[in-house]
Amino acid sequence: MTRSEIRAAFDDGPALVSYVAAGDPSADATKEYVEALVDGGTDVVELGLPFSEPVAEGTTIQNAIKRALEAGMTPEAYLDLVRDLDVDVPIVCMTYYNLIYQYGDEAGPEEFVAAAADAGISGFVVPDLPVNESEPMYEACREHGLDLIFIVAPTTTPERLESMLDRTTGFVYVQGRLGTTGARDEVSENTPEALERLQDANVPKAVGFGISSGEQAREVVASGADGVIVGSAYVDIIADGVENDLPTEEVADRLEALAAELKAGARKGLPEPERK
Amino acid sequence: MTRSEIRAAFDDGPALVSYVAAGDPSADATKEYVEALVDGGTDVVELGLPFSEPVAEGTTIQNAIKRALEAGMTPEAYLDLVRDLDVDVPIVCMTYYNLIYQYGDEAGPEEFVAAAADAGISGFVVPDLPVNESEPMYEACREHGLDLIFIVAPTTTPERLESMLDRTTGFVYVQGRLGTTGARDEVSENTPEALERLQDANVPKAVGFGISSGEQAREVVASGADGVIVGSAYVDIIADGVENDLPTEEVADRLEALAAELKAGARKGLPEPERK
Amino acid sequence: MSEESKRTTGAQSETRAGKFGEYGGQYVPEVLMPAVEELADAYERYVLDNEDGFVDDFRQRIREFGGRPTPLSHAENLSERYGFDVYLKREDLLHGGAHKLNNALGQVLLAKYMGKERIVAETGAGQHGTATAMACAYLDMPCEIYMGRTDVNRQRPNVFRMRIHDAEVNPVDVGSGTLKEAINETMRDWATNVEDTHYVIGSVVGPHPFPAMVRDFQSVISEEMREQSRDQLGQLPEAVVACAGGGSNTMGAFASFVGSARLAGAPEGSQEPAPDVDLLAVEAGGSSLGVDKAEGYAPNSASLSTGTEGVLHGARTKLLQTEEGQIVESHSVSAGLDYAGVGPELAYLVDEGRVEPVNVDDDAALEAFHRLSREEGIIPALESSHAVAYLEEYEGDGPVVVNVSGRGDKDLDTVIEESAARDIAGAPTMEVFEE
Amino acid sequence: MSEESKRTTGAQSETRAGKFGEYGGQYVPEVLMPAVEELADAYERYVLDNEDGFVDDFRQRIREFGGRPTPLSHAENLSERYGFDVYLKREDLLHGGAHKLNNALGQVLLAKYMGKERIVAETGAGQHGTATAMACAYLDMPCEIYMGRTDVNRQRPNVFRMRIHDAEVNPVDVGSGTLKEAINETMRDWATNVEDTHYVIGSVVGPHPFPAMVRDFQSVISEEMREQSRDQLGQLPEAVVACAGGGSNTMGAFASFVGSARLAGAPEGSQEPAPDVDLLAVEAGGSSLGVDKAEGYAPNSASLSTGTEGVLHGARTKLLQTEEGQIVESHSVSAGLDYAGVGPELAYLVDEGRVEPVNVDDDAALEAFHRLSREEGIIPALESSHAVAYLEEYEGDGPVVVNVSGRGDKDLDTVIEESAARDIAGAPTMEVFEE
Ligand SMILES: Cc1ncc(COP(=O)(O)O)c(C=O)c1O
Ligand SMILES: Cc1ncc(COP(=O)(O)O)c(C=O)c1O
Repeated sequence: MTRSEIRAAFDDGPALVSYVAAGDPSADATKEYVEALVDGGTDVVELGLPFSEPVAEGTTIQNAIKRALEAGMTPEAYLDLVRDLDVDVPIVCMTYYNLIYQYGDEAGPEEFVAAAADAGISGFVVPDLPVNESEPMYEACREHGLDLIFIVAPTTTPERLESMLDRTTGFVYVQGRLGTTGARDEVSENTPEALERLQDANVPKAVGFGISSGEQAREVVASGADGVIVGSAYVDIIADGVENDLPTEEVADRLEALAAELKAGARKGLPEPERK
Repeated sequence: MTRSEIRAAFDDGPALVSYVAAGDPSADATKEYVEALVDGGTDVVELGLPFSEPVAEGTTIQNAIKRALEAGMTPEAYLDLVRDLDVDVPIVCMTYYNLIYQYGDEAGPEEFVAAAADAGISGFVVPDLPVNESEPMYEACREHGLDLIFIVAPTTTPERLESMLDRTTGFVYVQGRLGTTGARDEVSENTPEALERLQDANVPKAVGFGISSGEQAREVVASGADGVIVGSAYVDIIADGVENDLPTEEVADRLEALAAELKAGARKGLPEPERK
Repeated sequence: MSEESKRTTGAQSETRAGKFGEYGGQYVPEVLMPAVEELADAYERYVLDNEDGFVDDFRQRIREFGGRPTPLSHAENLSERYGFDVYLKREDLLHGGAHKLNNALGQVLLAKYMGKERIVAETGAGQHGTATAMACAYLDMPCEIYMGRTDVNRQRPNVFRMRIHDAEVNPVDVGSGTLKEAINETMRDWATNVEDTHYVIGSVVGPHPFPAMVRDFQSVISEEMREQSRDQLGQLPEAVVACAGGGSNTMGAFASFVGSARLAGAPEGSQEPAPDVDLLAVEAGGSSLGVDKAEGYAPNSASLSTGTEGVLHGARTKLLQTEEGQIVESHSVSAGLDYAGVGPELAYLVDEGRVEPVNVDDDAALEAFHRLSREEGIIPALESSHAVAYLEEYEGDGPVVVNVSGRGDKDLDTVIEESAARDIAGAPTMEVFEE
Repeated sequence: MSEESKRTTGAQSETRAGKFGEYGGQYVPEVLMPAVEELADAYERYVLDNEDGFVDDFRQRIREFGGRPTPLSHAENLSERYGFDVYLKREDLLHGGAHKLNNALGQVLLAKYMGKERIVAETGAGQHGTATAMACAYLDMPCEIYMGRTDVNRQRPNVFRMRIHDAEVNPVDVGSGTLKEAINETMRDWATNVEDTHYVIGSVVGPHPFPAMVRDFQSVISEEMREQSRDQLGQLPEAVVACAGGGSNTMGAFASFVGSARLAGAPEGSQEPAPDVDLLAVEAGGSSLGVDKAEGYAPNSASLSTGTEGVLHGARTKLLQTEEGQIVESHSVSAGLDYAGVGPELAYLVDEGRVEPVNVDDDAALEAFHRLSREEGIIPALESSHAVAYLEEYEGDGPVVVNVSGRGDKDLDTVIEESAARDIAGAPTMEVFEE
């Protein structure tokens, strides 16, 4: 896929971006889960490559990453899994910079970006790679036609925002609240404001961090978002499956149902005339 | 009795000075023990008035003092005991200065010395009252006709010895070795030397610290002592009695026997012609 | 990464703002970037330019509250043992018992100048947490400390101390429950409360400006070493030896000699490079060197000697990691050295040949703990014992200055236990208790 | 006792050699008298007259090894609380964590100058034993410490420290197994080994010259206080507050103001009497004042406030005793204040009205421990907490200097336990451990 595909995923009304950690609790399970999420209406898959020090994650995803690492997930296995996925939506790799940097024989992002592109990844989200440090990664992505997606935080200054938008392709990841990932019961009050300052940006804006229900998805889209990003809410379901030893299928069904709810909610957020 | 009586106790060949702690393990027992010691040949009784901090004593006598204090021995009870004793040898009070100093309404040694004299005490040994600090005690003793007996240590310098001998009446207490009281198996090598430097003193010289057998008593007298002072060896017998719950009489018999052995040993130490 | 033009910023090793060659940088989530930039600005204004008399205030407080200058003690018995003069820089006498307060006080004070209202910090063994709690009590700042659950349980006295100073202690239950997890969790707190909160990082690690700023607060150590060497030795030392965990006492002991110290108000000439002074960073050799890549475990913490370049906790530096880039669990008998990363400036100085990385193993450190206690009457922290241990291998003529970064009271239980288990030479018996 | 003519010896309170009015003297067994006289002679020659440069040597070592001068810290938060300026003299920062090293280093060094080959000392809580062990390790002297069995068991960390410094620790099994018994036993050792052994007594108690000599070694505290007051306060303090156990930190904090300090080499004028400075000796009020004469027990250690004259451990002084003169067991939550006697010079200065004896009870001391830790970032020793506690009652206008004689790390367990048992205000919860 090319980067236009990530962007294109937003063309068709509000997009649902769904995150799970690769290998949680096994590569096989992840394959089924991702496919279920897509069946439920996911427009972009954000597939986490687990890193031992996930500083941007809340407890839910930390635990997912721990399960994935214990189950033996590695960058190679990740790429195999991506190659193996039978979905027709773009896949974004979410991971931390050190794994990208170490891959291959030479230090630097080049080799992993190439391998990822080859495996079918369409873009990257790297939470510990702010725009200031992104030059080599940006170049590599450009070379391989991948999107490098930046996170815009509530604290991001106008100057920083500008330099991010300069490099943004795919979509802008709008961090809905301070802190780390994790499902919350309510949408942050600041979401409309966060979106407002992006209104001139000519890329889609997806809001993440804390969204867990169709109702929240609706609210976020009503505030002007072009998409919602959901992770911890799915991971909660996976964790529950692990804890209660549920069959993969049952978990997959629940994931699909949640994706469907979220997608429907997101659609409801559109002004009536725009709903499809 | 007058102070000449302590001195007089040495007139009759080598004197046996016997120590026990008053009230160990009861005032009644002490009375019997003292009488037994005198029956065994004791010429001077050194009766300890127990003080809570007996810094000059080894473990044996520390424990005796502890037993006596726990049994309720006090300065008043001590004086009662002295009054009660049915012996015709002089009694020396051995105690620490604080008890002497506190007795009565006014601070200072005067009142206790008066009360002791009244009860029948003939002299004092106060291990923590060196000659430098002895002025008020010395005056009080003089006033009441009591002997203040100083201890000459192996470390005592010639100057100090001189100032002690200036004040000495009764006898000189020759500390046979460094350290504290306590029975030993051998007489200190330094005893002859210690006695030699006292040869010009015109008071009797009694050696203490560590003597426990007739043989040791003989040796000490043979070295030139006019008497032997024994304490811990008796207290060992008393302690054994307490531990094994022996009848007072049996303990008294053993004390008498040890006194007799010591006395006989001491006599053997005299050059043949002087033995009586 | 493409070759970058080296700009001189006045410091010898900071080749451009926030970078030491290719090391350093600011690899943090976007949510923290504005805070990090605000801090970098405050660092330049207050710490480098003494705005509002900040540095004067800091210097006065670290003197009157902290007890600076710490002495430089001639170790007579060790000097005799080795045949060269050994001097000990006595950070063990700093308030709190380690060099940690230099940094904690500096940062909490800076946070106050910046108008921050809340302090968070991570701690491993509890030394940095205690120093931060202490500084917060003194400067009247609310304080929360993150500490792995394992560390909470094995470092109870330090938890007590933090609580007694009225700091909240938040146990971190994930992972192995040690320093790495505590750092991660503190970053998360900071990311959540970034607007009014300052994160007092505990060593010369993390994103710019932390490595430079912590170095500068700690550079009082080498600033004093230079002055005291002049007064007491009549010359600069031949070598300075310091242990390296994250590397804050290390950079503190080296900065003035490297010429990278930039704290305002230093005595004239004391920040000039002194290239003749050898700088030895002693890492924890643990039980053996290397990384068990299969198990993801390193039986040591020797990231300068054996680590590879990577990105951790906000900076590019040398790391103990698997080939894939997962950070491994490090190991040292000394909790304070037990960290898989190291300060980026040290990584750079090692590459440049200015700092020599060496290491001593657990047993050698334990022996040195006993040696210094027995021969010099100073109980060193187990961390500092690594620096002391290196004297056994030192081959120069001296004089050598060893940075005794902290006192070892906190390590007594560990040392007694480990010494008995390993049958360490020179360890005293404890049979006094056998009754 | 007969009236004695008062001879001035240069000191304000030493009315004749070895006597403070009727207090002091040399009430020891004859076997020790020559040693005591030899020591008095050495004291005059080395300490007062700086023979062989002894005092220069001492001053340099206590600076370079011990970390003097200790700072005088302005306690901003407490000053605000009380409405007058509070300054803290930071003996907690001295090597070893308490003022004890001033004396221990002085005496061990003196023993070396005297040609002694072995050191013995008593210890209660272990602070003096640790300081002595430390000084002996540093000065390469064999060292044996006597410590009551009860204290050995409840002060394990200090026993560890002494052993780590290679001192022998001899548990004393008689009596209640605490300080009093340890002193008695050390005297016995000294009496046995008097020829080559020096007894390093731990406070301003014992026979002459100990009270004067220990005071002089400790007088560096008030010597510095005077200089620092001049520099930092611009005036002498209105009052100096110190806790009093045996009274060594107390006399150390008072001596220069009394005018009785005689350590050679003091800055000019610093040993002149300063009669305007109030001197407050804070004793341990324990749970209540007075002596239970029937039980031979005092629920406090307030010998200056409530004791009576008597003779103990070589000197005439104020004591907690029964009417008959038996010494009673004292009590304080603070082990270092738990002693039935007090230095003779303090007894004299109290009678003369120069020093005011006051006391605070266990609870007030515990509260002050928490207050200083929480508000100023300094964990005081429980002993020192008594001095800090007295600020709650102080009625002057300040500035007040409080002598923080030591740090409270050693007391953490006791404080946490006692605070919970007594429900002490301001004590933090420890629920971080509840998992
Ligand atoms: C006494 C002491 N020294 C050294 C260290 C290691 O840290 P750094 O390398 O940052 O000085 C620590 C860390 O806790 C410490 O407590
Ligand atoms: C810290 C501290 N302060 C005070 C004291 C009491 O002793 P002194 O009254 O002799 O200063 C001690 C005794 O152990 C102590 O450790």
